[in-house]
Amino acid sequence: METKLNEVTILFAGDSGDGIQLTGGQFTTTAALVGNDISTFPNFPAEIRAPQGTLAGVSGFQLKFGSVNIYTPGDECDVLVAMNAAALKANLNTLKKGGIIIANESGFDSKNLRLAKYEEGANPIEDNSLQDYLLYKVDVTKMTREALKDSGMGQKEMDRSKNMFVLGFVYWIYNRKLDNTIDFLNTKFAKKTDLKEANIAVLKAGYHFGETYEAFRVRYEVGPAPLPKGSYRSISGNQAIGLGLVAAGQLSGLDLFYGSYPITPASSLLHELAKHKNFGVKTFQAEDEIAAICSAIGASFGGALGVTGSSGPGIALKGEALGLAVILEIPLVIVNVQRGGPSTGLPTKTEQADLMQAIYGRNGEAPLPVIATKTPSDCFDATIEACRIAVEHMTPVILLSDGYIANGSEPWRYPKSSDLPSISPKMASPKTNGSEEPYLPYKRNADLVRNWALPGMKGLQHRIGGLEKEDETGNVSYDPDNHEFMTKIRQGKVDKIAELVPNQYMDNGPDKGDVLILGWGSTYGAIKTAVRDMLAEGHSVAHAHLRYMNPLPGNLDSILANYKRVLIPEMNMGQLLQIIRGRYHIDAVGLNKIKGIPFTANEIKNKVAELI
Amino acid sequence: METKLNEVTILFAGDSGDGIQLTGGQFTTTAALVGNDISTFPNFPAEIRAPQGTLAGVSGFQLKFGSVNIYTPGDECDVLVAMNAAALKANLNTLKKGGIIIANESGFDSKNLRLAKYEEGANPIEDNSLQDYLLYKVDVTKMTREALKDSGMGQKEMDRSKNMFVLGFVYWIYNRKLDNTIDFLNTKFAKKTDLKEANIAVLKAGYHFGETYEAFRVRYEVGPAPLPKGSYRSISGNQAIGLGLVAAGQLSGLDLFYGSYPITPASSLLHELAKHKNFGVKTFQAEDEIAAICSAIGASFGGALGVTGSSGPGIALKGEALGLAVILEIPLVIVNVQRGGPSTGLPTKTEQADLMQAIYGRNGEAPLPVIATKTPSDCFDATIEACRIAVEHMTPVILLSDGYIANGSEPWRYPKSSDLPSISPKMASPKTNGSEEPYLPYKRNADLVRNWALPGMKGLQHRIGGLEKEDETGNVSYDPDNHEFMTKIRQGKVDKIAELVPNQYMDNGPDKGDVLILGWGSTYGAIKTAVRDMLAEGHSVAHAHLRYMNPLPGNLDSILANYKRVLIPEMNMGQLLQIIRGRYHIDAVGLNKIKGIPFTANEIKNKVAELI
Amino acid sequence: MATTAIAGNGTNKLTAKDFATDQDVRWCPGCGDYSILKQVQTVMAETGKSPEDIVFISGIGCAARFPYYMETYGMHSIHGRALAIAAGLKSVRKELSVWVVSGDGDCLSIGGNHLIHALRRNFNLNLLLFNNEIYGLTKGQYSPTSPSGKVTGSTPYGSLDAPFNPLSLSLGAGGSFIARSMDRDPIHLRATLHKANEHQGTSLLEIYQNCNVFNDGAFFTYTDKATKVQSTIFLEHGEPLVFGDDKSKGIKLDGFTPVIVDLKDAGKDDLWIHNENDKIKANILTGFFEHYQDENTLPRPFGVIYKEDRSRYEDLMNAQVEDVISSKGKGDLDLLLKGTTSWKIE
Amino acid sequence: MATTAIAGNGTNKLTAKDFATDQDVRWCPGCGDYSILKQVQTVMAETGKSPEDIVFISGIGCAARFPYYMETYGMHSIHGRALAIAAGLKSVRKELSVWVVSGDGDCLSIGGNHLIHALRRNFNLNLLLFNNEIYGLTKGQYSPTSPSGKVTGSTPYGSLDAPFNPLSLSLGAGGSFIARSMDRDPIHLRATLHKANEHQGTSLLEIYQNCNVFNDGAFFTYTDKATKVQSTIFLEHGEPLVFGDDKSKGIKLDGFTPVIVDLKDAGKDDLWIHNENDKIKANILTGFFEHYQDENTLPRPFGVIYKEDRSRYEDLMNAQVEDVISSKGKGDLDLLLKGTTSWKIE
Ligand SMILES: Cc1ncc(C[n+]2csc(CCOP(=O)(O)OP(=O)(O)O)c2C)c(N)n1
Ligand SMILES: Cc1ncc(C[n+]2csc(CCOP(=O)(O)OP(=O)(O)O)c2C)c(N)n1
Ligand code: SF4
Ligand code: SF4
Ligand SMILES: [Mg+2]
Ligand SMILES: [Mg+2]
Repeated sequence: METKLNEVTILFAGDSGDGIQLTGGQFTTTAALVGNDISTFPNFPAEIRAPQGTLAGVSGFQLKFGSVNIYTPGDECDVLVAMNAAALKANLNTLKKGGIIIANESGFDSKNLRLAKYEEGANPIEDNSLQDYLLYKVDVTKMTREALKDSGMGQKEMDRSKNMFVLGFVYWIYNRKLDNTIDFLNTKFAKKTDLKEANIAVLKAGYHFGETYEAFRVRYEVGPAPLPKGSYRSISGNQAIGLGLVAAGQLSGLDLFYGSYPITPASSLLHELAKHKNFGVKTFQAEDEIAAICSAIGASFGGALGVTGSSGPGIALKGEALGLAVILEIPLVIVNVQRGGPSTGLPTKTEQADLMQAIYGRNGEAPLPVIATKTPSDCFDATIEACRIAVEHMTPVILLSDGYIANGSEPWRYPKSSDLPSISPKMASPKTNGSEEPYLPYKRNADLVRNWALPGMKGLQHRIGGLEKEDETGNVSYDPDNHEFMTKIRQGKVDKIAELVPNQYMDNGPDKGDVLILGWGSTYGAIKTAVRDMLAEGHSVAHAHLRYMNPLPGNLDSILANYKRVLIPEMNMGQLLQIIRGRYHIDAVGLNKIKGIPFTANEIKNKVAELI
Repeated sequence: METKLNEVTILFAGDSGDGIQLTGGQFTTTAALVGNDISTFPNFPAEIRAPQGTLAGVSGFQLKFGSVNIYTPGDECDVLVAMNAAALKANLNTLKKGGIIIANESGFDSKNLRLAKYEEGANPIEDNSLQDYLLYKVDVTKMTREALKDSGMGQKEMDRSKNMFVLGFVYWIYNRKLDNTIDFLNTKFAKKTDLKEANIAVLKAGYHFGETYEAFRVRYEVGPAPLPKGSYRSISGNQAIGLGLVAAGQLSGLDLFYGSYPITPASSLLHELAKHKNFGVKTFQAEDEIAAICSAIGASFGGALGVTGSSGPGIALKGEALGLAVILEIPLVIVNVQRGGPSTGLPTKTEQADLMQAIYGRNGEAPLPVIATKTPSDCFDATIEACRIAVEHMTPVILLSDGYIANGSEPWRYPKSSDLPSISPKMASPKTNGSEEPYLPYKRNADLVRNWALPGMKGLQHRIGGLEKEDETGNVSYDPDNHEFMTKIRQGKVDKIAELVPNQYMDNGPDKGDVLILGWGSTYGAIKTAVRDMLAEGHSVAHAHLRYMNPLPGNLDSILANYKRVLIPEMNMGQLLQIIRGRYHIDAVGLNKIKGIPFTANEIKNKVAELI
Repeated sequence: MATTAIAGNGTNKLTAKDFATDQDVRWCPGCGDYSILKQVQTVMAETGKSPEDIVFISGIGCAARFPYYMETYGMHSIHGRALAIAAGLKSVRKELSVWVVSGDGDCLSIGGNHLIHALRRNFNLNLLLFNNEIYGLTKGQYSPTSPSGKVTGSTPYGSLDAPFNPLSLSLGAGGSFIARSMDRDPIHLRATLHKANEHQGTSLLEIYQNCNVFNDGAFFTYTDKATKVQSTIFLEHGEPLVFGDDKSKGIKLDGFTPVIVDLKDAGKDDLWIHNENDKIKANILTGFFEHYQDENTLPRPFGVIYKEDRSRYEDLMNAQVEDVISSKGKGDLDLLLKGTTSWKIE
Repeated sequence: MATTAIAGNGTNKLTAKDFATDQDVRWCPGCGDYSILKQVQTVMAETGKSPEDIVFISGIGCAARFPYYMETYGMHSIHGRALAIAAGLKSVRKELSVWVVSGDGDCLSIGGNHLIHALRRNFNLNLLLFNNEIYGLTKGQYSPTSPSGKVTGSTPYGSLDAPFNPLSLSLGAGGSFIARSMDRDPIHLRATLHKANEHQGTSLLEIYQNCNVFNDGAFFTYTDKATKVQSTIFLEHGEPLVFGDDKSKGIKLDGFTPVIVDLKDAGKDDLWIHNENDKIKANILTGFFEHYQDENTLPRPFGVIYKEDRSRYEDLMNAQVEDVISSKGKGDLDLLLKGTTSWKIE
């Protein structure tokens, strides 16, 4: 018997060693290939590998796929695959009542139960403490070994294919073909025939097990989603920033230089870019974050697209050099993949608490544009826009992402390079012989942007620095009026950008109404889902999502004026809220979650309900 | 003939080598000793010594003294003493029309005129370009040599006493005794009899010159000011912070440790404290600002009063470590003597543009108290209060001063040590043998303050760190609810302080009215003067000056509600303004000056006039 | 927490267990840090110091988790700054036994400036440099000690940097105690920890530590039975430099060039005698840094390479305070507030 | 500004004046920086490089004002970070001639970490370390090179720190070119600047510079006619170590100990012959650091102390990019966007 479903959320959970991330990844592409929309979120254990079988060692991969548009990896799970006792204990709270549990029996032996800290004698899959759920016990380990008994492999080796059995079984439940994964295994183990065959055999064993497994009679059908026509791939946030940077380099005709120092969750951006040296990308692992941003400043001074990236603590260290970039007025992009703070805080958890730091975290009046990404695939466009502003407006730009976006992934309708926007550096033109009028490095165009003279350009020799500079000449100046003038020019240059970028658009909902939800960053999916549902329920709720955090869009005040209440959900104590209230003099309210985990759509709905 | 005056502003100006600072200092104490109120501001040339006679090399000392209360060194000068052409050119704009110029003739020879960039042939004291002023030409150099012709000194040596001649002359004009300066010279040159006698001779020569000098018939009388009874001394801002820190160490019974890295205008605080080793003060010149704050954190961990100090760029570097101090919850005081920004900016000029950095310049939600000083002598009390909060609330506290306060000086009615507030550290008590209940480093009292267990205390061994910690135990915790709980506790602990400190008081003016001027920091004197004058003119203007920048005083909203308009003057682009608007939802307006120099009382008055 | 609250009252002798905390140790199974932890706990017990008089300070990294596992006072601070924090602590609490634990990234990359300044100032503390030639906590990027060409997450095509020679750097910075040991030789590690502890000054002890997850086997040549005898030499003050199977080889200096001699043919007489106090020789020894290839490769030296007795920063600091007090007298707050020139207004 | 707009077109030979800017030089009268500026401008002209192909980068300090006075491209950056900025610049523009100017505080105090990492990476640039043993710009606090006991604004009772030996530190960090000169010997300074410029790699040139306002005479022993001959020794590759009035003295090595020999009684034969490429000897030479007392004090060495030819970081970086391109082919953006697994939705 088959049941049609619009959307399903599955959480694969097991020990770090169980190949959970790979299993989730495979299910994701297989689902995507048949046209489902999908959103995924891996949940790694905290930085240091914990001993096998312990709660601290649990690795999870949550994914939601559907025949409708999917904006988040799901509030609650429909299915929880638990490879061991710890995996069950750590994740049961996310499973909806009546949800399916697929438990690997041998992962519930006394050793595993003890490591998972179940009290002596208790075993959830034996006592009926799980009666509110549909529990399916499957002895994955045993059957995997069974399937490989003739392979001549050792047990340890055999057990490494456990995840394929589960994957095959889940494929059966959701009626998926095995081809994609089989192709994957063929290429992955091209040179290791035995491993290839073993994994494929186990995958098939899991699938067939579904057909023969008495207890499990239902299969589910999740049809393709109404996604726009086009070519798709799956992409994660940091990957998308990496591609965006490479693209921006090409679009601007500038060499990309990325100076960085490893830090969770920004490191994978360094890793991504280091792969693309054949695009002329230069990556530099500096001795610390200060050297990282300074190397990027040096690269920009030399005419490259200088970029640096880090997370909270590292960004804090870059503050002084950021101020230098502001007063120099050179292109620079600073990527902050936010994580839980303060201080070292929660390195592997997500948060949005660095907004104020981005806008104000420097000495003196040092304004700069701040751009926020909202989803993994959106990182690509946001990155190109950040680079465009940096290069065309000769300014450092901070790009804000976070751990949730960085590690999450979704299908991406990737563009043709020919459809990408152009980026045009404001290059100065070298002197022709004899021309005698002095070069003015801080002379500006109508947008208050100075032009860019690179070492090597004849006759344009000039000196720039961190001391206040005289208008136009850039010579050091202690003149009081000049200082006020330059301070206002630097502010004006940034404000000007608001006039040149697109107006704020409404993501969803009526142009006037009861409640406007003003969001930014990774809260997008949860807000989107909540608003979609509440509109369906007939409420007067709208959604606008900010890309330009600074300067704020010119039409924002008129938008805000169109709603009785304005709600600002943030994964912080209310930073955008403080800015909006200070700037627009409206009594906006905040919804704040500081748990290191994203909002659920329900949390948003409940708050809106209070306001209506 | 004698004229009575209420207040007089004199600007002594000359070459760095002319002993201008000493001259100003002497006049200051002499005036103070007869009971004048007085306010001074030295104006050094920008960091690097410029060649003699050039505009860049001009050193100035402005002072205002009076028989009335004095709150600023004066908007405009009544008297300008110009030792050379550059000194005149650089400062003429601050002299009021009709003001007195005392010019040292030999400082206007062709060489000096050229260095001062007067165009060929022009000489302000010869052509009558100065006809709007009372010009007195005095050949100081010649008469100084004259006075010393029998001293057997060399010319160069003689010329060094030039400043004493001018001082003597100005003493005559304002009817002052020479005793104070003679005493000073006696002690200063106790061992150098010839120099002593020379300087005294020249001082007297200058005085007598006044009596014989035809052109100068008027003398002025400035009587004592109605200052409260008590013992007074003159003090500068950084000196007062230094004394405040030493006092706080004594009041708390903690050893004072000051870890710092030199930077203008904070260096003199390090110099001041280094002098007081006989109070057990330990000063540590670290390798950089990061090491400086970290050494202070280490000292606090060891049970000392850990303090660090710097200015803008250095404070930016401390951001990450500040976050650590916040999450550790240990006492720490961070002094920021603000200067012109952004980046290296204007190191020798004053500004208030680091307020946002103080409140938000860190990653994550990292709240901490911020205290602002308002005048040189106020630095003493503000510093003790900052230390008290840090120690009694186990939190880092930022103390904001600026270059204007740091270098300015005024008479200070210094307290008896017995009248100073007490500071009581929340020390844990070591375990008695046998007691087995575990020590909970993050258990809190009613004010949400944890107690302080020092290495060496038996049985209280514990580990603290930058990762999010479990409530009470302080063990590392990745639990979502715990993170939100701890984030709110840290915020709550800071907010709590607002309930415990005194309410905001009105500095001047009616409790209800047209305009409230809400000030902070070194704008105090200018606002005070402006409000005093406007009240005298019958306007409905009031003045409240914030000491507690974060958390803001509990009663502030009710105060703000009592006035039609709220004006916030700041030497920045409107940072407090943004905070007040965001927090209290009122339409306050700003008056902003970003010139590296303080407001004049007139600038404030004119703005208020617009609002009434 | 303080499960051993009664420990360290001096009456009952402590054991390694008394220095273990109630927190489960969260390093990867097989990590070299476990062995180091065990040796340090043992040595702590042997020193006879009370737990409350000992402080462990670390930065960030796998190694830096160390303080959580020591039943002493401790701070797990921020990346690279442990030495700066320790400097402040020592300045105000010279009697404490302070141990800094730092990884090769923490200590030599972001923390490099504090390292060289700490060595020059010579606070009396012990610095344990856990060198695994990788960034472990951030999941495997090359570090300043990784050999060039190292393929890691951040260098898929191989790293370009010439690595530091941490001991040469430390000597150049003016270090007063330079030593090396390894996670897999517990006896040598404990002995060297004791020597570091006994040295009055900043004791730098580099410990080769295996990161079996991201850089497995980086030091196997020096730690594995098979190759160890050939590839390592264990230094003892006043003893000749001998190594190899049953100490069949020695090292002598031919001018300034160290040469390996086979003791079967040559006598021991003209062998290089190790002198901990000779800085020039120490420079030559830290220069034994070529990666082991064959029996002609100079062996990697372990033990105390250099040792020098010079004044401790905190001693000078306290002495200066005492001097000023004895010359100016203990400070009187009221006199300080009064200043040099003051006046009365009645 | 660009008063010499036509300069450097190669056609007409440049002079020192062509490298002066229109800004008035704002150092104190008598400052040693003036002489250094003059020598550098002269050397720039002599190198024949066009002004637009030269970049001066500095941090903050008196010394760091240098770029404003050079008619080349320049950046006066932030305190201590010049080398980090130069690293980025060199990474993308290897053809430029990059000069970093840094004071003893800028380079060795706040900038210490960037210094040791720059030396290890060996970018091809020239680092001029203006050592005046004081913080000049901030009006006279002691620096990491000030002798201990130094009385300054921040140390009224004398400094406690043992100073760095900047050249030993640089050697320990892996520097490939280590040299010393002084503001008051223009000929030697120009010659050494040329050598630094010719060296392919990070050339560290320490220049003793007199701060006549806050630390007057710090180096007079080495710069004054009277004492110079006795207290200094000028090294030449391949030449014996001789010094003193009419070169009457020499230095030989007795084992590892350098001893001063009077050439009147002893012959020149067994004198130490300077070899720029010998690292051990370089270590001994940088050890000549005791402050001059009498004729038994080892003279302070000037000139090129050590020189080693190893690969430049930017060369490796560019080579790696080239390698990857030739193996994978020049990157195709559309293929990159498509990724490995993609699908169509019709
Ligand atoms: C300011 C800052 N930058 C970067 C990081 C990320 N980070 C944490 S540990 C570490 C390096 C770890 O390597 P190492 O010091 O060798 O210690 P190991 O993990 O190898 O023991 C890095 C880069 C951080 N936590 N803080
Ligand atoms: C981040 C930061 N910290 C401190 C300062 C203040 N400062 C400027 S230059 C300097 C040191 C100057 O000494 P040095 O580098 O030896 O140069 P010199 O002036 O002696 O030539 C200091 C501490 C600063 N500008 N920025
Ligand atoms: S990552 Fe490496 S160093 Fe870190 S705990 Fe695991 S094995 Fe040890
Ligand atoms: S302070 Fe010293 S270093 Fe600076 S310019 Fe003056 S003399 Fe030169
Ligand atoms: Mg490591
Ligand atoms: Mg210096």
